[in-house]
Amino acid sequence: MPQSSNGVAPAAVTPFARLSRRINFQQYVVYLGFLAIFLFFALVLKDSGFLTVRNLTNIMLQTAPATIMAIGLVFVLSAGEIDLSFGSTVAVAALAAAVAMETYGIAAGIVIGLGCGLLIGLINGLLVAYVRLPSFLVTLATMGLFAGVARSLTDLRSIPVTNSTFTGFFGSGSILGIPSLVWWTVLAVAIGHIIYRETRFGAHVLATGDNSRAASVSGISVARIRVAVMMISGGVAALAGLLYAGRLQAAKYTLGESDLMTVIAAVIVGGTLLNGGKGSVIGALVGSLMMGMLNNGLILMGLSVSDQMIVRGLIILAAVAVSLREKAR
Amino acid sequence: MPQSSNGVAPAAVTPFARLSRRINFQQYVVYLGFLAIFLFFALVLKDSGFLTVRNLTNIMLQTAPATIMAIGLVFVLSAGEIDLSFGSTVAVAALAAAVAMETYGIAAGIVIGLGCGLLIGLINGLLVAYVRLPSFLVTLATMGLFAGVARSLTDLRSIPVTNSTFTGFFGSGSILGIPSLVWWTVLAVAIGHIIYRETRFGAHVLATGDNSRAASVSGISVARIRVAVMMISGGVAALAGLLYAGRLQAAKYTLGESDLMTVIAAVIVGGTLLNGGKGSVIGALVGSLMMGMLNNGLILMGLSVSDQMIVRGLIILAAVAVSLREKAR
Amino acid sequence: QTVGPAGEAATPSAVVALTDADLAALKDKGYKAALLWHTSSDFVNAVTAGAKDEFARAGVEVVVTTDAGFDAARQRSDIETALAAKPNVILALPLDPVTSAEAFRQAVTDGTKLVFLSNVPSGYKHGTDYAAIVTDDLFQMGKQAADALAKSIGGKGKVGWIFHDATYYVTNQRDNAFKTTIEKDYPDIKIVAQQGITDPARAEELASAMLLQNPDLDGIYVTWAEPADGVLAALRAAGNTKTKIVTLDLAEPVGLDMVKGGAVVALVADKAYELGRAMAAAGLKSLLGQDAPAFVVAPALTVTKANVADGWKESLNRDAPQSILDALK
Amino acid sequence: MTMTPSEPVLSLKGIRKTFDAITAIENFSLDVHPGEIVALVGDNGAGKSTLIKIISGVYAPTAGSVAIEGQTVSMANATMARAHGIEVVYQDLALADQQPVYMNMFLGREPVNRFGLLDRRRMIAETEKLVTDLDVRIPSAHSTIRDLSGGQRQGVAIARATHWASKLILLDEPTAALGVAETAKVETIVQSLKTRDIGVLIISHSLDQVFKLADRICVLRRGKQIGVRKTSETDKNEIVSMITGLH
Amino acid sequence: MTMTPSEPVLSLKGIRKTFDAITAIENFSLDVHPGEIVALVGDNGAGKSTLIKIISGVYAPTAGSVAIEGQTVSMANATMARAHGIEVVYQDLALADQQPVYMNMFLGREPVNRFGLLDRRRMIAETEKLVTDLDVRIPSAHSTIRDLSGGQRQGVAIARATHWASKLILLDEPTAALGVAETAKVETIVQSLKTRDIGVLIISHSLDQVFKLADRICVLRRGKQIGVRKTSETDKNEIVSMITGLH
Ligand SMILES: Nc1ncnc2c1ncn2[C@@H]1O[C@H](COP(=O)(O)OP(=O)(O)OP(=O)(O)O)[C@@H](O)[C@H]1O
Ligand SMILES: Nc1ncnc2c1ncn2[C@@H]1O[C@H](COP(=O)(O)OP(=O)(O)OP(=O)(O)O)[C@@H](O)[C@H]1O
Ligand SMILES: O[C@@H]1[C@@H](O)[C@@H](O)CO[C@H]1O
Ligand SMILES: [Mg+2]
Ligand SMILES: [Mg+2]
Repeated sequence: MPQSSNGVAPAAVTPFARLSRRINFQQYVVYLGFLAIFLFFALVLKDSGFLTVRNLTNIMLQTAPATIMAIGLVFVLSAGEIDLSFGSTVAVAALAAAVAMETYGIAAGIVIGLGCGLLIGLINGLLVAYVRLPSFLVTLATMGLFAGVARSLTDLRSIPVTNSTFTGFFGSGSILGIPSLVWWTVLAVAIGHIIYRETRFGAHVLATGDNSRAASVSGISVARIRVAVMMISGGVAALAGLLYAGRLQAAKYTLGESDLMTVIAAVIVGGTLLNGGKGSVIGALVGSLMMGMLNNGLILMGLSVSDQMIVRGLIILAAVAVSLREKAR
Repeated sequence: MPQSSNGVAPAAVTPFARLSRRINFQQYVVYLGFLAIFLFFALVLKDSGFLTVRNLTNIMLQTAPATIMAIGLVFVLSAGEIDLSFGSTVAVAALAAAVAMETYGIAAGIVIGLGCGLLIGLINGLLVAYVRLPSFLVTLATMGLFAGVARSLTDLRSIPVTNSTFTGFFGSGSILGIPSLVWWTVLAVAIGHIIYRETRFGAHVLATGDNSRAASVSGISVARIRVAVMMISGGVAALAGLLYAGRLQAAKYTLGESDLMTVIAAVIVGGTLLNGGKGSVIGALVGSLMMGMLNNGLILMGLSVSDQMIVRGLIILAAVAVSLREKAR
Repeated sequence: QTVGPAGEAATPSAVVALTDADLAALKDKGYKAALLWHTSSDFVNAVTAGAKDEFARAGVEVVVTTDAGFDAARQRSDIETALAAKPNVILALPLDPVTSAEAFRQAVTDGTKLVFLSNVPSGYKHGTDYAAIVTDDLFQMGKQAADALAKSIGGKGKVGWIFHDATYYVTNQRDNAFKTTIEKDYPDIKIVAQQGITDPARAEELASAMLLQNPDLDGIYVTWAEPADGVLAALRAAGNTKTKIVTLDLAEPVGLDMVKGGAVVALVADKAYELGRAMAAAGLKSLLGQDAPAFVVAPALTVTKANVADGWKESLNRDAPQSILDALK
Repeated sequence: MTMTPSEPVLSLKGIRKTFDAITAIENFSLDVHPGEIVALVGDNGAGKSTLIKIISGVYAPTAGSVAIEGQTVSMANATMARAHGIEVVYQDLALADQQPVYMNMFLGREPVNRFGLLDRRRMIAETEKLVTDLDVRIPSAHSTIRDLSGGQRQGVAIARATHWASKLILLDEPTAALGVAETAKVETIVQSLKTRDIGVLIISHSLDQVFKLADRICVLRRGKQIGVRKTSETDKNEIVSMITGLH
Repeated sequence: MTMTPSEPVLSLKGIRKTFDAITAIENFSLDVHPGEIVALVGDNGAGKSTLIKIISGVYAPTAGSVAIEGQTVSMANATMARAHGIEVVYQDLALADQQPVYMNMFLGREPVNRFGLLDRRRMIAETEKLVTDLDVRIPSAHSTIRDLSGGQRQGVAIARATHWASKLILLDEPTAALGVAETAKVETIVQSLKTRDIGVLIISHSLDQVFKLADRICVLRRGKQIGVRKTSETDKNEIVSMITGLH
């Protein structure tokens, strides 16, 4: 028998390698883009209020709903699926909550709002997992469908949200001096990160997106995983809807409509693969903050909308180029 | 030596199998959705003008630009990439052509219009192929960037296109009694189909999207293929822009903006995989006609706009369910 | 004084009314109408309601309703599709004079009676090409908004101007009228900050930035009610109780804020329902071969806490939302 | 080499499988008893892997029945094989390429600590032990499968299956990518499964290996079951002629 | 077994390759002459496949040089290997899974008719011939690779490489998935490449095969080049002890 008692061969591995494996530098390269943009604005806008606490807080507050949607999308993409319908879910949930709250009070509003999100996620999930339709088309269809529902639910009107407990809890209040939206973000990211990285469920989501056959022969019910990730996406989108409603003290069918691309971009910039098997909740947070910071900085620069669009495009390209260049081997 | 002179074993293959292999039924299942929707509207709307020659021609005319964009996207998706920027390209090309035509005449207009499209495609392609950035993020960035360019190019003004040779050729004219938009569609689909199915280039696009390492070790320059598909997408989007300009006899920065999702849906409904390696130009045509027919039929049904959205979502789900169910093995 | 495209004097909308004889003559003719809108919104719904009620009186059925989503190409398709249903009257808002000129040509050729809202395709002649233009008094709306804001801040101070940064005749007219009025009539008021907006969802971001750089703003003009929700959220987030807001259109959340003595001091509205009614009446008159006045105007309304109940009724032909009525008590 | 008289752990009856027009397997029947090693041999495309996938529930048979310990199972899906104590080394290995070795080793049965969180430390420690036992050198339990050599990947799949099997193990060419020493070690391990009373169905193109390990040899040719022989009662020549169809 | 005195077709000097922290190959040098068959053997993870990929240009070496027919090439990318007359059967086969067999067979060199359109008829006919020559039974030239058995796929890759090679062929465990008869046939074909004056570098874990085919045997262990032996001057015991490091 050969001298092979060492299945794991430390011989070929240098000490630096051990360290670098533990820290895994590659994983942090995604954050370079964020840093680059931050430094850029900090320099360019140093007299325009960019670096003030208030402005930085604003960025946090304004990105809260998108960050929370992004967490759901990390699960969906990691499982090898996609969800285009979460924007519509935001609107349905916010409207349903606003309407329910008027009559039945805050608890009913929250339950019904979140329930709508979970239900939409369930419908998407069942169609994807059991009828075996491509999630792109399923959620494209339900995106339109539920946008239609959101519209007819309230005849295109805005609904005020006046319950101050609700608006405090979900939007404009603070707890221990920290705005509630920050709490929500921190909470959602922490829970999302733990579920994603530290639970069996998270591992199964990744395996499903990486190689669904391998997952399924390993005893993982990929169908149930698929339903679950679509429900997570629906659930967090509904939560985002409640946050919008709380923040704006109003709900309207247009809520969430324009978040689709920003949120997908945030998630992908944050290092989650479009094709599944790899992702990061923390990355999605950073990606979302990056998008928010970009919007904020460009406005503060005083650019016209057209120029903002042009410069935003250029900066995203530059940021992606520093961080997401495919590793050449 | 075994009795193995027959490398290709007809023994295990029944005559029916040979036939079915040649016809490849699976490939046509995609069209069932189209047929189902057509029959549905033909029945429901028989007195509402749906089946008139003029209405069916309208569907052809209305979908012409989307169909042509869809052809480009078939190449892009087949090569394993994505293009989100083609809508902006439509606007830039139409505006550039309109502006150039005013001063330098029709030829300059056409050349500059198409040139813009190819240039945008080239930029996307170089970033994707040589800087190795994910095409999703590259084209998301250039989508915004060039939408900004389109806006500032003409300060949000609409530019009239008065050259009647141009408008006849690209929009409202007919040749041999057949509307020029129909000619363009037929031409683009025919050429696209032949390039896709019958040329080495088409085969290399599919191989690149299927397994880029296999393609590259087979002597295929996957970088060049990637640049080429992005340029095709840019080029056909520019052509679509000219068609819009010809049809509306005007160009505006909003052109193409709302085509993104419809075109992607058309392509995927038509049997092209989002992940590369498999697709169909004819399928994209059918998918595009299906989307156009759906819009047309729902309007003629007299539904409110919200109800149109809801019913459209339901019908897409149904159509996809008959045609795109993943083959259980 | 507001005049028509060819310098026609404005006819008050109330003048355009159908007599009993007219109604009798229209009944049982099987006339059909189509409503081809540029978008969907509560405003559009109110116009639709006014039109439908008037059409119903004459026994005319609305067979088609469309929403072009501000897409010129889509509007052209909508027109073609609608014509397949052979409507006798079309009510529409042309997206912009240039792109809609060709779009509506087929309808003119088919002999359909066209009544336009707010603006007119370029080169169209009253009588031969179209039956009438009906419009809200766009200049007055902007002006009254300026007057209301000026009044609330005592005729002097600094204001911010959030305008619609897109080509859309209606908002462009109103936004510019506000600006012109402030500049001409209120020498002591300075517009110190201005920001274009395209996506109402980004209003909070934008207003936050504006307030960050101009914490001492006395007032803000917001182009319409939906983004005003975001501006209110920005004020709340900044703890700002000083800055006043005016906006256009009636919506429950801003209305409630106004009634509760919040930042909103006035909502300027048009008589949306009346616009629809007058459009239908003008179209029907034209069907009867009567001359419809070329240029019909419905007045603008400044709605404040004092007249909110009446304002709602006058503008939208429905009672003000219960929450507002309750808050008034 | 005595045949266990006990109830068979696996019993296949009249299995048939077609893919559209292609008949991959026709009328296949076989029993595997606890502690018995049965080899499945045959030319390329004979239907061996297809059979394995039918047993493990990846494919549903077109006809015929699969029984585990006497109970007919209709394993509509692949997730159930494990529940029946069946482990498989698939020809394509069925590993999640972008995940680390230790995650693949515990896929579907990850240990958790008392807070319900993944016990990575334990997974890593056990992975290092399992891989060491197998003699396949792997850079680290943290390595991503994608970065491993062909033999290293196969080693991971084998370590996983042999560790978890309780009743039946299906091995589809398990040593095809392994080196000389590694192959020898795997053969030892397979033999040791016998003592754990586990039934083994092994596919191999190496007749040396088959004759070394198997109690019985089953030959498939172009989807047809040619015959089953006790290893003690046959020789390579007979098996080769059964595989190739030449006499 | 005479060593060709001609210029080597392949000449590797001081090749070294690291992946981040892992050293896959250190200081490897080897010449392969036209018409010579050199076997590369070694334990799993020794660096054999990595070496093949360096020669074919998939990886750039961290240090060292690769020369084809005396000319140092810096094959920055994999597309150039073919231009140098090098064909490869990769361990993972490098097939486009969703494309039909005939397309894979001609990938990158599809024949066209005089209109510049793909000559499918010809591709299909030639594919059927090539596959037949190889003795690997494949349902049809139209079959999608994904639907083939493991051995059938390997057969496609071998048929492709052996058909097109003009100077040098690199075979990474080419018969690992093949049956008895199919392996024999491939061995015959490899031997026939000699007569076409093609250099062959073959990786194999089967020492029987190595001793049957190779003129020289090169041993790698954990990235280190242990030595090169003429087959006529060594025996299995020596090679095994070189591979395992035990004496
Ligand atoms: N999913 C599928 N679709 C169509 N045909 C298939 C499919 N899977 C297998 N086949 C065909 O069924 C036959 C049997 O394949 P199988 O993989 O079982 O062979 P095998 O005996 O394992 O061969 P090998 O020794 O080469 O691995 C082959 O002809 C193969 O092409
Ligand atoms: N892309 C990569 N990234 C990191 N490590 C790699 C990569 N490719 C190979 N390695 C490592 O380099 C070493 C050599 O791998 P290689 O594939 O060359 O081995 P091999 O000799 O072909 O083994 P086998 O006989 O198992 O195929 C292994 O330890 C492997 O884990
Ligand atoms: O009042 C409407 C709005 O609802 C908005 O869409 C912009 O302009 C107006 O016509
Ligand atoms: Mg097999
Ligand atoms: Mg190898």
